[in-house]
Amino acid sequence: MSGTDGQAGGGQEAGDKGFAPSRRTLLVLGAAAASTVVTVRPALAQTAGSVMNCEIPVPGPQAGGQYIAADGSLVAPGTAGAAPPLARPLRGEEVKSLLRNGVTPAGTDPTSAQAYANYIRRLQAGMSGFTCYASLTPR
Amino acid sequence: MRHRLDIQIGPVAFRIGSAWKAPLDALGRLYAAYPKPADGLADFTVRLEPEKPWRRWLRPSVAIKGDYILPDAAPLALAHGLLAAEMGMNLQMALGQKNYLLLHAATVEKDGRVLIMTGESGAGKSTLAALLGERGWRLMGDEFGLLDMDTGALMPFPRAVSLKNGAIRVMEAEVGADRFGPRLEDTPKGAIRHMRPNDRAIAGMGQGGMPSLLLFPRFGPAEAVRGVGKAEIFMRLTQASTNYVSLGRRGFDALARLVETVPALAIDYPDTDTAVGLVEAFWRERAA
Amino acid sequence: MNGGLLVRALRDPASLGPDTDWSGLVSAARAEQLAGTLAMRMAGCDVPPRVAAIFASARRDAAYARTQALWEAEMARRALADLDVPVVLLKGTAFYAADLDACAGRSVGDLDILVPRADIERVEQALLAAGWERLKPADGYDDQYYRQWMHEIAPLIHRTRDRMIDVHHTILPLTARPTPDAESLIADSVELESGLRILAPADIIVHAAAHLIADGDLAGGLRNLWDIDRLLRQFAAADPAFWTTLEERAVRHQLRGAVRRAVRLSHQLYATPVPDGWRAWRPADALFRARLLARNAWGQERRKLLRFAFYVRSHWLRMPPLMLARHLWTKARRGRQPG
Amino acid sequence: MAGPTYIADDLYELVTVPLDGLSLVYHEPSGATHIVAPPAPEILEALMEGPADATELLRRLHARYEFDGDEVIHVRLGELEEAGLVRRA
Repeated sequence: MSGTDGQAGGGQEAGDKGFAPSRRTLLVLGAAAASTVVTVRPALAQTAGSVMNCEIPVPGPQAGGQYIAADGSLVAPGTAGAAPPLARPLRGEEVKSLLRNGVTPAGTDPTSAQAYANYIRRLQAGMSGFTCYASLTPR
Repeated sequence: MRHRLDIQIGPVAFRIGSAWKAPLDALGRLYAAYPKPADGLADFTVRLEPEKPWRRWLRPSVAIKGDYILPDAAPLALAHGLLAAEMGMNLQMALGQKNYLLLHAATVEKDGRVLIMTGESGAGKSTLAALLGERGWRLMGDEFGLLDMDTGALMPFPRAVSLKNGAIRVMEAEVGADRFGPRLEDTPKGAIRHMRPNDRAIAGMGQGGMPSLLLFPRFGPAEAVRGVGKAEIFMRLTQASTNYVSLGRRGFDALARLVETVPALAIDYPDTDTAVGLVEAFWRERAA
Repeated sequence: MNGGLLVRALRDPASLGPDTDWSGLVSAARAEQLAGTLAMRMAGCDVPPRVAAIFASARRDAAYARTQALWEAEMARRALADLDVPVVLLKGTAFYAADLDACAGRSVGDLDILVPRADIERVEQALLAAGWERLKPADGYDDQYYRQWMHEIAPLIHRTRDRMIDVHHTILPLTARPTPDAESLIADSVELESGLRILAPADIIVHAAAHLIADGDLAGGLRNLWDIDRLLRQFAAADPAFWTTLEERAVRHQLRGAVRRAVRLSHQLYATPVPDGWRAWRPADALFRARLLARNAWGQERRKLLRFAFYVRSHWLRMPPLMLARHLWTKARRGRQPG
Repeated sequence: MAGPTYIADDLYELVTVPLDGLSLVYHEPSGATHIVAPPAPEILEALMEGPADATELLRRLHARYEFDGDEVIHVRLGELEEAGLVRRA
């Protein structure tokens, strides 16, 4: 079965299909860290600017009042070294410059910017702001 | 809803409802030359609503709603209501369109064949397509290319071109004032001005064509051209499509066929005139 | 109100004439997550070409929903295969897995499974090991709240597929006044070919009724009620003793009132054939009916006060008053809207 | 090295398109598209002969290919398992 030439052409039928053959008989199992399977995920990223104007609350309403540690995790209010919650949600464009270039959003303390950026990076589906984050950063 | 406007763009009919008159007046002027849906029906409904009931009058803010909605979407100022309507229509396409494989791409046609330009927002594909549309090509769309999964043809979706910041001046130098919407200052994306495609683009909005060349344009410091591997093209196109995953096998077959049959190049360009020159040169080469 | 038009279209698709408000119907169906169902229901009916194309794409969406639902169930099965724990599929995924009539065109959100309460920690650990992740901070108020009072653990999400799983150990919050017999739900469940299970027919109805009437605020209720209609028709046709069994199971799970009301509403709105003794209309049924139909031709929700009343009721049902006060107080201090 | 025995999904459930030395794979049961690089296709093909544990799988691969680094096979199988292309028996 190996080494058969798969035919080009989308949508081959069963019995007439094959993977791209390895041209050499030398096979590399690869480094443990490199991935050999990439799965296509749903995308909204490129269109997001055209379809929505979005905001990310930092932190989300579930965690109102909590502070944000440098690594982006939530900690008790007043924790030393942690950043206070932001009074207003960040606009999509502000988040983009914060994540890409470390630009501190207007009216926020530059020393806290890293904590806010890390909080946003840790957002998961279902959390407030996730759709916005996902739309700003191709994954 | 208090106010209503129906618009047909390419194969898609929209019904737009609004709590305010102004956004629909602006939209109606911009789309005055477009036909109304012949059957009076809509593929998608867009609603422009006050975020809270009192926000209809008090510091009015426009929430973008409709058949399909996204969480985290922030409202826009009423002065940007036209932009809200445009975003609402794009949102319905991005989330609800399943009759075509949707590519986030600008498309133009010449001699019955289609050039597809795709890339991240800000790559300049809108401006490039708009410019080509005034220089001998037919503009098919600046935002979404609709790939017919049965025939492999690209269908037009020539909505008003959304020009941002510097691109506004480029097109103002090219096109008469009667084809522009109002200039919207200080939107979340900076200054925006919408431009109505020309009569040829609107008259041809039912006419598709077979894809013939795929370009990934990007603003860059210097002119540069690179080949792109087929697998990378496939991956980039899946990430440029909001509905690829949900279309299943049909989407896979259609996209694989596109990638296998259509040549592709990535181009960097320092200014739009260089880009137009590059496009024309590659087009002649491919056509030869 | 276009909720009414949508219900009529589902109940009697052939009754729609050429003067139908098709755009309003489509918007209402999309808003109620019933577009695929309506499209399947109206297959073969004479509709304008644009509507036919909308229905064709809604049917394709439903095919994708089916694939995704069954695949998530299969991935959960693989993750839990070594535990030797009964895994009962609930709601839409169960309808697809058993190919029940209710699955035609249906959308499916999260994967919902029911497992014995004693095994819930092992199930969660196995899912975490197989690529699912906790959604909310594990030490936060919400997780504690789930563990202490709810009928499920806090939802998990798969890190590459972005799909959620809700792991339940019973079908109502522990704080709700009825206490369903979770052990018998699992003991009487039916094994499918894959090794996964679904609830026994009468228990499927009891669960759907509990979800619709005794738990939530009836948002999206038309879809849940349509499930009940389809299921009742199918189960009653297959088993002459079904209505007697349903009554027994409803009593056993302390949900007779909810089941009776769901059956009455299904009969009223979708013309479900039901025995004489199940029809007697109660005055409050009219409020439920009005709530279910509160959707206009633009797909907007209407009857704000009525909806708010049902929202408050949903919290009231879930919690004794003192606990409700404490819950709302804690949420409010954290700057969150109740809910 | 043995560990669990793996099963690959039936060939008819995969639609594959070779592109530039990589393969596009459409997997019918999940509706997912994967882009796979060597040695993933070779492992899948070797598994299609029948279920195998890591030792047996390496034996089949060594019969056809020359390679080092047997210990990485578990990483490769883990990726394929997470993608749902192989499962444990």
